[in-house]
Amino acid sequence: MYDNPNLERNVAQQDTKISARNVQVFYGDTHAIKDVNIEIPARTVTAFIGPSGCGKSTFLRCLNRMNDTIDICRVEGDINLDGENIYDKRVDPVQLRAKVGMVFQKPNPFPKSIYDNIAYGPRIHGLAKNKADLDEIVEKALRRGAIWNEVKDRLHAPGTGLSGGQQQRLCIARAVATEPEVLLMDEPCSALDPIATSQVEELIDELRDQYSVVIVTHSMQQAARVSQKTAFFHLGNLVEFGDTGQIFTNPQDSRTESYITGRIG
Amino acid sequence: MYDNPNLERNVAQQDTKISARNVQVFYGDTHAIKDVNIEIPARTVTAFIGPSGCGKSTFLRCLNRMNDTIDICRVEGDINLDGENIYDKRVDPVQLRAKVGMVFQKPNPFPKSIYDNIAYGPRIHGLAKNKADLDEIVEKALRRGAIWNEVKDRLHAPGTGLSGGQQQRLCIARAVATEPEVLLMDEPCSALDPIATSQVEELIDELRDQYSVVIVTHSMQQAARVSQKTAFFHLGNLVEFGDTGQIFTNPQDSRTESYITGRIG
Amino acid sequence: MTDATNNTPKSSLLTVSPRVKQRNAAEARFKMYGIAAVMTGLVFLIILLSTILFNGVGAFQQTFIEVPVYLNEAKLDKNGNRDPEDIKKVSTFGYNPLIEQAIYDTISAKMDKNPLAKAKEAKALISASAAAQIRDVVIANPDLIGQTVDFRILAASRVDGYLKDRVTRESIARDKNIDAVHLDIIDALRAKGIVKREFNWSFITGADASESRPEQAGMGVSMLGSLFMMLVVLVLSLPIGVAASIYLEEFAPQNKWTDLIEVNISNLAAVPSIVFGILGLAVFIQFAGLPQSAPLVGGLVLTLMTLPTIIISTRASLKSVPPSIRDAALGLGASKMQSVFHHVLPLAMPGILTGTIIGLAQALGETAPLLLIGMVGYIASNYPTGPIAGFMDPNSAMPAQIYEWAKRADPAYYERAWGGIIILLVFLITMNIIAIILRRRFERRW
Amino acid sequence: AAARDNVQVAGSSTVLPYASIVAEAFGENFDFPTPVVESGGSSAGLKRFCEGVGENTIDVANASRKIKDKEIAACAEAGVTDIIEVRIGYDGIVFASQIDGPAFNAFEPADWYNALAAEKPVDGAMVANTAATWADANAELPAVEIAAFIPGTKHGTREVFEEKVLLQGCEDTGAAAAMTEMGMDEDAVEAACMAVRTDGASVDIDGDYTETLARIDSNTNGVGVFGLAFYENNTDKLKVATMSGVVPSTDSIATGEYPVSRPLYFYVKKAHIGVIPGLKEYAEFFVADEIAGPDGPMAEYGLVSDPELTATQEAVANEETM
Amino acid sequence: MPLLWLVLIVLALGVVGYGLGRHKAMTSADGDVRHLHSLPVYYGTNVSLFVVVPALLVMVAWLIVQPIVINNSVAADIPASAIPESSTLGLVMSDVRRVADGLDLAVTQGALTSAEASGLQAGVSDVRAILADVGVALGSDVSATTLSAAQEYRAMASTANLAMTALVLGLAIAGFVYAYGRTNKDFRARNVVEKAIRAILIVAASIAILTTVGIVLSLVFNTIEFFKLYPAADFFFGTTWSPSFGGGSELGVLPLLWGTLYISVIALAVAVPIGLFAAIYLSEYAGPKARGIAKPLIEVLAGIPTIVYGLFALLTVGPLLVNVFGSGGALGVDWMSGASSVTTAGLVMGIMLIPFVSSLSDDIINAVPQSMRDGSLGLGATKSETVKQVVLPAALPGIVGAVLLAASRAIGETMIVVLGAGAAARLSMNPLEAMTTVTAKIVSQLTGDADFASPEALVAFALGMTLFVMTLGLNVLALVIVRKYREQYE
Ligand SMILES: Nc1ncnc2c1ncn2[C@@H]1O[C@H](COP(=O)(O)OP(=O)(O)OP(=O)(O)O)[C@@H](O)[C@H]1O
Ligand SMILES: Nc1ncnc2c1ncn2[C@@H]1O[C@H](COP(=O)(O)OP(=O)(O)OP(=O)(O)O)[C@@H](O)[C@H]1O
Ligand SMILES: [Mg+2]
Ligand SMILES: [Mg+2]
Ligand SMILES: O=P([O-])([O-])[O-]
Repeated sequence: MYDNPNLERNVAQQDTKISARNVQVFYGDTHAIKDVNIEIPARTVTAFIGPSGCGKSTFLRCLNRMNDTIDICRVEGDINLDGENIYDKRVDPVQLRAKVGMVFQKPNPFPKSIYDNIAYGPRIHGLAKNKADLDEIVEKALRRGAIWNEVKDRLHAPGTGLSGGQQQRLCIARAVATEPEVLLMDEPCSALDPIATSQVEELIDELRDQYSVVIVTHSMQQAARVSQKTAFFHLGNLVEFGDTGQIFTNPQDSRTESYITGRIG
Repeated sequence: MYDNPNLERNVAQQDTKISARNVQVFYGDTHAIKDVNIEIPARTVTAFIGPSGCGKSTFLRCLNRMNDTIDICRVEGDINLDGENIYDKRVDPVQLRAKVGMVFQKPNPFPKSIYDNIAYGPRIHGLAKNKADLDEIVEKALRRGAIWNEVKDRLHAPGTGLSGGQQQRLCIARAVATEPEVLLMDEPCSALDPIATSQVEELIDELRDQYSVVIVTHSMQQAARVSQKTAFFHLGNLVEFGDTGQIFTNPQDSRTESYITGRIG
Repeated sequence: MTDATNNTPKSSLLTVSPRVKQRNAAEARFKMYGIAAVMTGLVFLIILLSTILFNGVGAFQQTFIEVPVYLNEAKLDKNGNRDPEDIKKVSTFGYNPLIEQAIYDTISAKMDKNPLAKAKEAKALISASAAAQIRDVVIANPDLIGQTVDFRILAASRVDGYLKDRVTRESIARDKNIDAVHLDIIDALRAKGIVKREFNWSFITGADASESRPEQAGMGVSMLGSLFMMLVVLVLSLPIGVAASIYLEEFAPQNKWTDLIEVNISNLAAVPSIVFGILGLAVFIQFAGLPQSAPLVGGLVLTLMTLPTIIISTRASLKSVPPSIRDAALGLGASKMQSVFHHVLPLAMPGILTGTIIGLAQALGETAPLLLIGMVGYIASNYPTGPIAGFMDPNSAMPAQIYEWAKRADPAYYERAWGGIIILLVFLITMNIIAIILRRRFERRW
Repeated sequence: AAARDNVQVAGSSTVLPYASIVAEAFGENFDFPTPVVESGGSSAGLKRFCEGVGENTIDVANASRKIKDKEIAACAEAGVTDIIEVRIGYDGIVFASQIDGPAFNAFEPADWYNALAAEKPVDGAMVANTAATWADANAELPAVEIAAFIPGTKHGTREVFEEKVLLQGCEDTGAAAAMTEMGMDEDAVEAACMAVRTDGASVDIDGDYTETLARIDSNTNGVGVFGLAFYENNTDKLKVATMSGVVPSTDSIATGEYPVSRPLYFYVKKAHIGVIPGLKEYAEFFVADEIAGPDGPMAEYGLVSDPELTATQEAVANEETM
Repeated sequence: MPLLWLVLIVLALGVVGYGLGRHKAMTSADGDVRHLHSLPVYYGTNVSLFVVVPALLVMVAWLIVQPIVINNSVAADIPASAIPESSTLGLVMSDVRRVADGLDLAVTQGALTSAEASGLQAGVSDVRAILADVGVALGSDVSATTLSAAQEYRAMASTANLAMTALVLGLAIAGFVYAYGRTNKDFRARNVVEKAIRAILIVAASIAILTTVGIVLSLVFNTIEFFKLYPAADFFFGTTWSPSFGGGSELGVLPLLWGTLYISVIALAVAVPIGLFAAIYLSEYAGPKARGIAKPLIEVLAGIPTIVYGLFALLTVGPLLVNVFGSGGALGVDWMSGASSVTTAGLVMGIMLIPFVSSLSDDIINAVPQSMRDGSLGLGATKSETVKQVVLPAALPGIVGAVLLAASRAIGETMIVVLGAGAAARLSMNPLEAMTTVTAKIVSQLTGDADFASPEALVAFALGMTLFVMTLGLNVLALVIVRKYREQYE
């Protein structure tokens, strides 16, 4: 049914990168995430799937404490990165976010030039020794974001003057440029054509060698293609989490099954 | 290859709704749309496909003169709606846009309540006689946007507090609420899960009875599913335009073919 | 779906439907209001500016008399030894007769018949400043004593007014300071090129003068006073205002305390400026022991007064930066501080600069608080000798100077007050242009 | 703290023009810096004068009235005990109107009392003043609306106006006697005589004479109270009225014929003499013949010079305190 | 060592510390920025902060304390007999300081050697003349006590200066050693620097608070004093304002409050619509060129001194209104008698306030994201509908801020009120009558001729306090409104 080359691939069972225990998220009185427990392995691509509004983005934003910026948002429970609680008082969210990068659901380029959009992260993290180095980082990131060809002649044009899909790729490139250990991607291919999508998927696959990637997607095909682990959310609950192959072929929960088949059946 | 129930469907050849002749669009010096000629029939769904950055959104925005709001954007050529040139001096873009509605690529709910987001259009166009009438319009639009169930209990919560996919559906509902003759939808399902997507596709199909719909999509499956006509854009050119069945099964231009097969092959 | 849209046949785009017509009329009205509003502003500006110009240009011209003055040794250096100490002992009052005589002689030489009976009557023609002017020259060059030296001296303000049509033959009928005879003399000397109206640099560069010498008064020193004051205001209020706003808007926890602070700051904007004067007097002069009448103190007081304006506008513009920009930066691992300074602040810059423009304009034109810290009155200091003196030495400020002039009895001061306003506005516009250019560079839409 | 080396003066706005003339000439003729002369009113000046002794207090206070006992007491409390009082001359107060306006040529104190009193005794009771036009106050005056612009209570001039015009008028008209008859005590009579109506016929000017002039400029029927010097500088815009039949001029004031005049003073802190450079020289210069004499620049500007100037000069030279 | 030099040296040390700190951090990371916790700048800044901040803070504190200490100890040595009658110790001390400063100046100008300066003897040499030569004027000849005290003063000051220099430099070096020692690749330099910046931000914010405290303190005592002399009920509920320095004044605040409110309302009724429409036109309709010209021009209105507006009100607008509403005017009515009236002042003040509303609102409106406008226009809304229903609500907090600023200015304005509105304190509904405001009366009572301990003078403080409390209420209201209607975009 699925065109899934990874299904039989040997998923090396590795150490846990992120583990969440009894996570609850509230927006004011709304209970958006309900008691979620999950272990996201290192050097793996984990897909979050589920119907719109089920809490995928919310949970994703918990993983690098981006929810801190929403006044009414309250997070309970433990989330550990490499065994350290990221909600600990001593944790500097800045350092956390440098490790756990994020591509937002809505592309949000800075109102600066394309070059500066990419160079910003490396600059604040001191990733480049000099200008030439930085140029190289920018080019590499744009190439990985599959947008280099389109923008190489207009690196100093504003990033906000790009098309929707181009902005999305710019934001991917921007996130990749800082070389995070974990990359959270919230529907990174939603505005991309199939070719660009496959380039991004290749990137994700490449990143898996060294980093952990968590990707939110509403395309089951994509989840099947790129991820080794899949988590299915429904109405704020983590309904099922397991190997991608197993989830798609043999879901344990009836809700998972009906969601997966709902589309196809 | 495609799961396309409409392929054999009888596409009633009807009068042209929108016709574009020699349309050129420039952003400053960038030539974004190059000499596009197209005839969009009435009561049909037309899909625009093409790689990211090829000019789909740009061309779409020409059709209801939304490009007027971009300072550096310049449009040349003729675009006729029902035989009347919409770039004519005498044409009031306001009236035009009331007829030709639009769903933007990036969801842009107003910073108002969900109810007010939907009620905004009907209010300014005087579509509701009284409060009850307006309530009805809002409910109907939200139902058509496949979001009623999720928001019916929080109609007076701000629209900006919705999830990405919910915002997208809100914007669809908002556009539908004003009952435009032509509906331009720029990737309306990009952030939607399969179920929501199919609901929106149903809506599109339903709308086709009375209105013309133009939909930009990067999902070829979706184009095949919902549209009767398909236009393929590439680097600002309209490469090919024809019946959806024909474009997908028997593309005339090699670029079209390679784009369509590029993903699959 | 309402019947209206459904049943009517397709409407043409070229014919506007009644409802749209109505809405367009509303639109046109709305736009008209906008144009009218802008026009109203501009028209008033033009009226005000032309009033100012009309009343004030006169101050930039002044009447001078060129006379050879015999520096009588018997009067100026009785001992004849050119000892500067002795020469200094002759006060300006000792010089007056020499100048009066010089004028009298010139009149005799240039007119067929000298209408003046005594040299003393020539006094009405010349400014009281002439004596000081000549005395200074003599003290600097004692060797000139005994010679006849050409001087260009200021004419009296009534004479100047006559040349500017402020004083007429009718209006002097009841004036005890000048007679018609004097005006005859002026007409005659003017024809001979001895009395001339010229551009008056010393109005721009000079210091204040006393009530009896409007012709001598200038804005220069008070302009420096304002300059030093504005330096203090700019250097303090902009950074402090922006820093305070950043803290309150971006870092402070949202609670009752911050609400209280927010309300307090807006409330400070409503505190009458004179109350800031009370505060300044108490804190800076009486408590901290800073000198009276010093531009530094003036600047500090005005800083306190300007802060709320800058804080309110800065906070408003910080608020208007979309959160997605902050999210983007934070998501990349930028610290809150970095996201604010790198992204939010530049986007808020136009509003900050607007606040600065308005705040500084207000500070530049403010008089009331200066009243209490001793910067209003007769403060005819010399040019400050250096930057420290500029901040610490007694000085006035442009608005205080203007205010002071506007109060004085001699109508010649009225003209100068308006002239001073012109200079003030030029000063203001120069100051604004920099901010406006900056603001344009920061403006963008997203 | 660096030491202050200029003389600081504050006080009466009436004295300010004269003080500025002196300060300017002082700066020109001496090596001391030009004194700083602030205005703000006699009381404000005396208040600052009495704040204490020391460099951060002023050296000289100008006043358009004599220092009050209360103020002397306050001074003493703050350690300012040795005060040198210097009378510099006299200032006349004149009544003038728009030059093209109605013919206000001659006033009596009684006219002003009738026009401006808040309440007048009528048949044994105090009733609100109803005079609407000047003719109601005196049939010989023009029958135009009363629009009087008098100095606000913040000015020393107001006191003189009340005492020498309103109170005088009150007595002249017999109103004072009537009030006493009604059983009011002396203070109450005085207060009632000097109370000015607040219904808008009389406007208090807290600003300066220029403001009064501007108001008369924009109101044909306006009558204002000015200083003599101010009037003499603006004869083209104002016409002056006689008071009790006397034309105000330096001469008529010097001889005491013109009734509404008052002495001007300045006060020097003796403790500062010898400490603040130039202070004594300034005080002496102020009352020197060249400056304060009948031919000096101050008289030229409008000051009525003091016939007892020589005595004053001596007192200053000897630093005679009050 | 002159102060300037000391400051420069500390700053120079700071710069050096910056370089060294940065360098050490880089070395500890083997020259690879990537191994550092923070950017190299932060390491550098961290060291400079430790070098400069404590040193300069101590220096400032020392400079404040030193003169007091020296003054006291020198003053203690002056025998009471040396103080002339009628003078005070303070005055003698200021003479001492002047002589000491003069001697310093003489030494720096080369008129005296420092040995000569400390060896001068009153009576022997004419100190007054020597100092006059270097431009320091003295009020009288220098007495022996003064001179020796001045010499002692100099001696102590120079010792103290030396000590301070040593201490400041020591602190700078200690700071350097400490911060430099801590510098290594794992040191969280950014956090430290950001904490320092945050401290600076907090200090800045507290200045605004301190100002408020200062204002309240400078008003409250005299206000209490006032209420001891004058019954509060009469002040708050009295309907007559007629101060008189002789005593027996009636000081009812109501007419003043009424005038303030009336004038402010008229001014805002002029400024808010004009300003708002101008802002909308400039940001939504006008081209960039027209906007670039018109906006700064309108801003000039805010910079014209208020006295000009006052004269404009009195001499132009007032008579114009009289010509219309006065007797024999265009309307044939007799509603207005003099040029000064609430309307005159209100109108002119409104003009002055236009830029307060327009410029600030314009910036805020401009900051509303274009996608909001697109959303509305795409639904077939006209520009004006978009502005009214989408843009303005989104810009509401900023606009309320701008209006508040204008209102504040209206309440605090004096000159226009004095000239344009007249001075009569009265309670009347007629907008064509003269009235006056609280602020105008604060100024005139404060600078007035009344006895300073009399209620007539103290009332100024009570007026100030009343106004303060009233505007506080107004601001609370505004805050509540903004909270309620704020629409946050995105
Ligand atoms: N405001 C703008 N200013 C300058 N260039 C622009 C602007 N908007 C779009 N462009 C450029 O015009 C071209 C066409 O953009 P458009 O948004 O129409 O692409 P698109 O087909 O919608 O792509 P996508 O699928 O990624 O949304 C792109 O190269 C884009 O970079
Ligand atoms: N800022 C907010 N304030 C209040 N409620 C919110 C906010 N953001 C999200 N929610 C609610 O929380 C729930 C989860 O939202 P979330 O954005 O996580 O959904 P999602 O799974 O990402 O959906 P989508 O696929 O549509 O993006 C939704 O019901 C949404 O309406
Ligand atoms: Mg989401
Ligand atoms: Mg697009
Ligand atoms: O300023 P006065 O002279 O009126 O006190």
